[in-house]
Amino acid sequence: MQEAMINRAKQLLADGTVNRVIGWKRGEFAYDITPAVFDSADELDSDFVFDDFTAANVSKYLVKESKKEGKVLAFLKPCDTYSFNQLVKEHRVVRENVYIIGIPGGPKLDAEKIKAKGITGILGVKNENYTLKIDTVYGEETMPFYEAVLDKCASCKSKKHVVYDELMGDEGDVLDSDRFDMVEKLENMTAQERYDFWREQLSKCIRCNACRNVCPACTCEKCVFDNPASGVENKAPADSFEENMFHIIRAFHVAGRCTDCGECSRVCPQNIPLHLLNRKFIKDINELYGNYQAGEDTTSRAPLNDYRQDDCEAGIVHERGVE
Amino acid sequence: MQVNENKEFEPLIVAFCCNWCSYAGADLSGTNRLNYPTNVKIIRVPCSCRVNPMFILRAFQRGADGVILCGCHPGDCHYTSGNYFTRRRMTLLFSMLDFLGIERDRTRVEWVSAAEGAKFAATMNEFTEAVKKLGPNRRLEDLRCRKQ
Amino acid sequence: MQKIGVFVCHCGTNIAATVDVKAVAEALGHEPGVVISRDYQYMCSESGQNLVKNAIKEHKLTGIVVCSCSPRMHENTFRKAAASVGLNPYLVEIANIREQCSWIHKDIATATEKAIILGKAAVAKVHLNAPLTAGESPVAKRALVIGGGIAGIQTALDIAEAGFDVDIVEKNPTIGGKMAQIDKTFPTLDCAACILTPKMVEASQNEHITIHSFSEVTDVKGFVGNFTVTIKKKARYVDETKCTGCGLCTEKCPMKKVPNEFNMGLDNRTAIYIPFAQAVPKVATIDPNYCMMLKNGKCGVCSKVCSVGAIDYKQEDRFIEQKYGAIVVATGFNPINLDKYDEFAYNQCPDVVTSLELERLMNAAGPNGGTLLRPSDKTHPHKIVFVQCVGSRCDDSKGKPYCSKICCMYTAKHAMLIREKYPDTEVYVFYIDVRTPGKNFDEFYRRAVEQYNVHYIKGMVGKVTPRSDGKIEVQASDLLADEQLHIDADLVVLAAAIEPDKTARPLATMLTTQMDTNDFFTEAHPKLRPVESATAGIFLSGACQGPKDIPETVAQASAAAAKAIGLLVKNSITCNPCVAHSDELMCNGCSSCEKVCPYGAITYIDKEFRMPDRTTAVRRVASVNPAVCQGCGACTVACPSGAMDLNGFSNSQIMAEVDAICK
Amino acid sequence: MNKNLKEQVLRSSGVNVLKCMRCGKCSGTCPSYDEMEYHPHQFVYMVERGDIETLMNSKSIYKCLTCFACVDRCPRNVEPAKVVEAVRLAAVRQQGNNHMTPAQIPEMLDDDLPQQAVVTAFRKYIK
Repeated sequence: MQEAMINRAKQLLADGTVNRVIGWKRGEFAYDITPAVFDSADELDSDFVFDDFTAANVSKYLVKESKKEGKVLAFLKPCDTYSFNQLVKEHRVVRENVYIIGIPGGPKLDAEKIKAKGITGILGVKNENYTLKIDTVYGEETMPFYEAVLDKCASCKSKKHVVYDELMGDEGDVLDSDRFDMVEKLENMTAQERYDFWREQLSKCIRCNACRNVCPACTCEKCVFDNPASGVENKAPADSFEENMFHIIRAFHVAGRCTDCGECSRVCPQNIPLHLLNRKFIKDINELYGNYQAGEDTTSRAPLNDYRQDDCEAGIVHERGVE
Repeated sequence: MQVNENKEFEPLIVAFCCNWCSYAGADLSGTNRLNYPTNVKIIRVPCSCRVNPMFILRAFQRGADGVILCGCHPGDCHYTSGNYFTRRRMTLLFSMLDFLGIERDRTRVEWVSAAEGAKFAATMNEFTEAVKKLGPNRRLEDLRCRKQ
Repeated sequence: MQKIGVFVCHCGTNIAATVDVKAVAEALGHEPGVVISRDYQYMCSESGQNLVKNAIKEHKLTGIVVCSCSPRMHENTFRKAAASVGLNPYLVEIANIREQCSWIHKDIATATEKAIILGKAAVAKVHLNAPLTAGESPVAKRALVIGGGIAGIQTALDIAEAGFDVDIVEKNPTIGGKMAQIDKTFPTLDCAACILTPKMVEASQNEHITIHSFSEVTDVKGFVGNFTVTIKKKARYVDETKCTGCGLCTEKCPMKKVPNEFNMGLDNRTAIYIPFAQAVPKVATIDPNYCMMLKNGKCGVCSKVCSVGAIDYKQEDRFIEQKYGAIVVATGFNPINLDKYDEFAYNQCPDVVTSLELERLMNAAGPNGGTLLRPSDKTHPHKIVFVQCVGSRCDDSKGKPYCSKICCMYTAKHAMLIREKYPDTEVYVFYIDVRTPGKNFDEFYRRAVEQYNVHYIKGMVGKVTPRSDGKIEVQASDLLADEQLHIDADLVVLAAAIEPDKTARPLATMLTTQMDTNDFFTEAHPKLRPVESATAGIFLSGACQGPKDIPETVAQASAAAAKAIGLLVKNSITCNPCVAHSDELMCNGCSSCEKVCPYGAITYIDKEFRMPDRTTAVRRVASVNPAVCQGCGACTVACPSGAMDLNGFSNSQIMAEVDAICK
Repeated sequence: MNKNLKEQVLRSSGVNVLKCMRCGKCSGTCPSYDEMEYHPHQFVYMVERGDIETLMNSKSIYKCLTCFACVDRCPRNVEPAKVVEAVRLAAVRQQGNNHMTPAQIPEMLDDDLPQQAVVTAFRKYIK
């Protein structure tokens, strides 16, 4: 796949369709892969990577990239296309300046899960019949493939590309996922249990802002939390309230816009399951206002910018789940 | 939150009222001398849709024990559609607070028309009682803002 | 440096009896920025206001807080007082310590404590108040009336009378609307054409009125005082300026089998036609669906016979753009489609007709020249059954939930006219309730019963069955006699419910006005602003706002005209300064705010920004039109970046109040 | 007026009789009108008043053909036929108390009798 992608990218560079490519390149370690922009065929040959660790969603980078001179080639996985479409809808990216190649999605791997098995010094991985062969500095190790899959891929919602100029590989379908199971489990706990759960999780927050910075919905020119005039500016969680506040407001600001790409939880260095907050909103929206998938199209009204005269009242919160 | 001499818990309630219906409804309950507790402090906003979730969180942060939002009845909004947006926003916000384990009875949306002075007073009495039962807001407070 | 004055009102004993006003003034005097804090018996009195004014002058105050009654009561009083001594009126805040404190609490200690907190919140807010100036926007001195029925004509005449130019846009080839189709009018029984057509002529001859017949509104931009409207003048294939309305073309046209909509399809017209003799403008129109020349290029008779050369087969739709200060909607109504009520056999039997069809059957200009004959065999009907409430007063699944209001009266009229002209005819009216409120209305209905011997039967028709012998069997209940009746009728007349014209809904979208679930336009206030829409500068006239008879329609038309004139006489309108505004540096251009704006006040522009690295970048940013924005604040919450804020109720002001209350 | 009976009829019919605007279209459309002592619109009104026993004792409840013409044509969606059916059901159920007991079954059993008939008998008569 990587080979084919590099070749196609080189072609498009050569025929002038695009003047640069956004993809991924390797960091310090094999599993440490970050988005990168490539300007030439040489760079592509030497650095372009596409493997089991290239989970990062590059859509957000296109907010800036699509406003530069010339067209940029972007390789988008199915989940990334939803984010991209949502950004088109919000006029944050210039669709005409991006050439999209839809590429197959995951499941991608979570290096943390491999390390949790006591496997360190990872040099590379290979998936052989769903057994993961891990090449390490200490020799080869194995583990079941699915135990190493990223959480966001384990509950994948769609293998379908909602926007692209061309496709590589086969087109998939929207999936029936179990992504709301954990939300439901929490809903069925008592308020005290939920409170304890979230206190334990959110108290780990170090406010590194990784969740915000990676989120394709968080593209504000200036975030309210960085804006002294907003009245809620703060840069470090000095109190439990601020840990809550930051995540509630962030989830609320992306409610109805979050495509559930799962990047927030993937990048959280403290492993806080932040995606559950977003999924709670998505689940509520689906149940109360009808199914809505952000990014599925570029024209529908976002649920929070819409209403029906017979919407339920806020008191419905008292009737649902467990107190 | 205030604690008076006989140690009965007196909650602090912040009420956001839209200018056209609920604030006028509150005025009417005054004109009709209908009592409700002093715990309730009203903030006037042009429309319930002006109320940002941040204001509600801010009130809890600074020590409010309950926040209630009042607007025109659906269909009667002075701005025709404002309260419909309010309803969705607050439903989702309250559901999220519930999800985080914050007591459900600390938040409420109530539609009060300019003619419903009695309903305003009754709502405030009821809500104050409900919050009183919950005790002080501990799950969503900023310790630095706690009064000694 | 802020210098704030606090003024605590006793309101006689209204406040002072339960709030220790001296203590409030004392406590608030220690708040940051407060340089003077006074209490007074009646702050709203002349001397109270002078106290405030003098303090503003003496201490050069930058803001004042008045602790008194509700701002809904005296906010304006104190704003004016402040303005009179040079303090911007929007630097005044009111703490409501009467309605929301002294009047509802009994305990002096806690009431005083609450009054102090409310005062502190007001002081905290006034610290952040900014001086606001109400903007002004000019008013285009021209009105648009959409719809040329009696409502539109009356509105246009009244506006023209006041000396303003007014355009009528009518989708049909002639103005006149439904009233032109009506035979006689209740409760006086004078002929509709006799009172309507002079008004039509008056409208066409008035120098201030321009009639755009056979035209539609396709686009509306702008806001109160400054609408830009695109009008499509549909091709009628006849040059209006040349046509003299002689009618020779309509005589010679070989295509004579076109259902005549003016006579409800009860007879035929030609492909080139003038809807009726008194049409205004009296100009021929070619129906492209039937004209053989337009369909296959073979014919051209009308062109040959036209002595002034008005026929133009190559004519195309034209679009004109015009600026208006006010728009009056007068799109009227239509009877509903009766397809789903098959128990009344409307689609099976030509002798089951609607009331509007009966109007044409009885009209001298109608298909039978004024003689009432059955459509099927052109014989005299001797037994006529009227059915009331067909599709009105229904459950939503079965029809219209409202009462169509006009049917009781026009049915009484029909019954009376028939009995007058054809005394040998028996007339039955099946009713649920007879609703005749209105001047001389019930007397009129009683006359139908008492003098004309019309059989009014309380009950509903359950089934109408056309028989092969030409009779129509009507099965109905007579509730008072507790009997089921079977009547062999010759003619059945259905009082079909009326509904707003189908063009109203897309028009409402263009105008950003609200409609109810039945597609009637919603008035700004059901009691106090019945002829205005909630959108400034858009007024409602006639049945587009709800079912109405002619007298009511004319009354509302004149009322709408008065409101429009009230707007047009102004050279400019003062805008509410408490409107939203967007901080361009923070705006993402994401369009969320636009989606929740009920007034369409937000647009987006591409603007060039200088970046910190000295490059420039073009960004899409929101821009609020202060003349359109009404200041609800929906956009401020929809905006994720907080770029959108509201004057007078800014994020920081409200948070300052929250903080002060929770301190 | 028997409140329990009224509630039972309202519940089992699922009809909101207060929606009736007394237009009489149900009776105007009813093919069994002449057979009935009480007519469809009277059923609705008498149920509203709680006068159920009178209806239960009337032969009218067996004259309704359940053709649903009234249900189809009622402008207010009141569904009079369902009210008639509910009153009929109330009558049938009430009579049941002394019609059949489980003890009687063995002697009644008959090879030719379909089992469903027994079940139906219980459903109808024991309540």
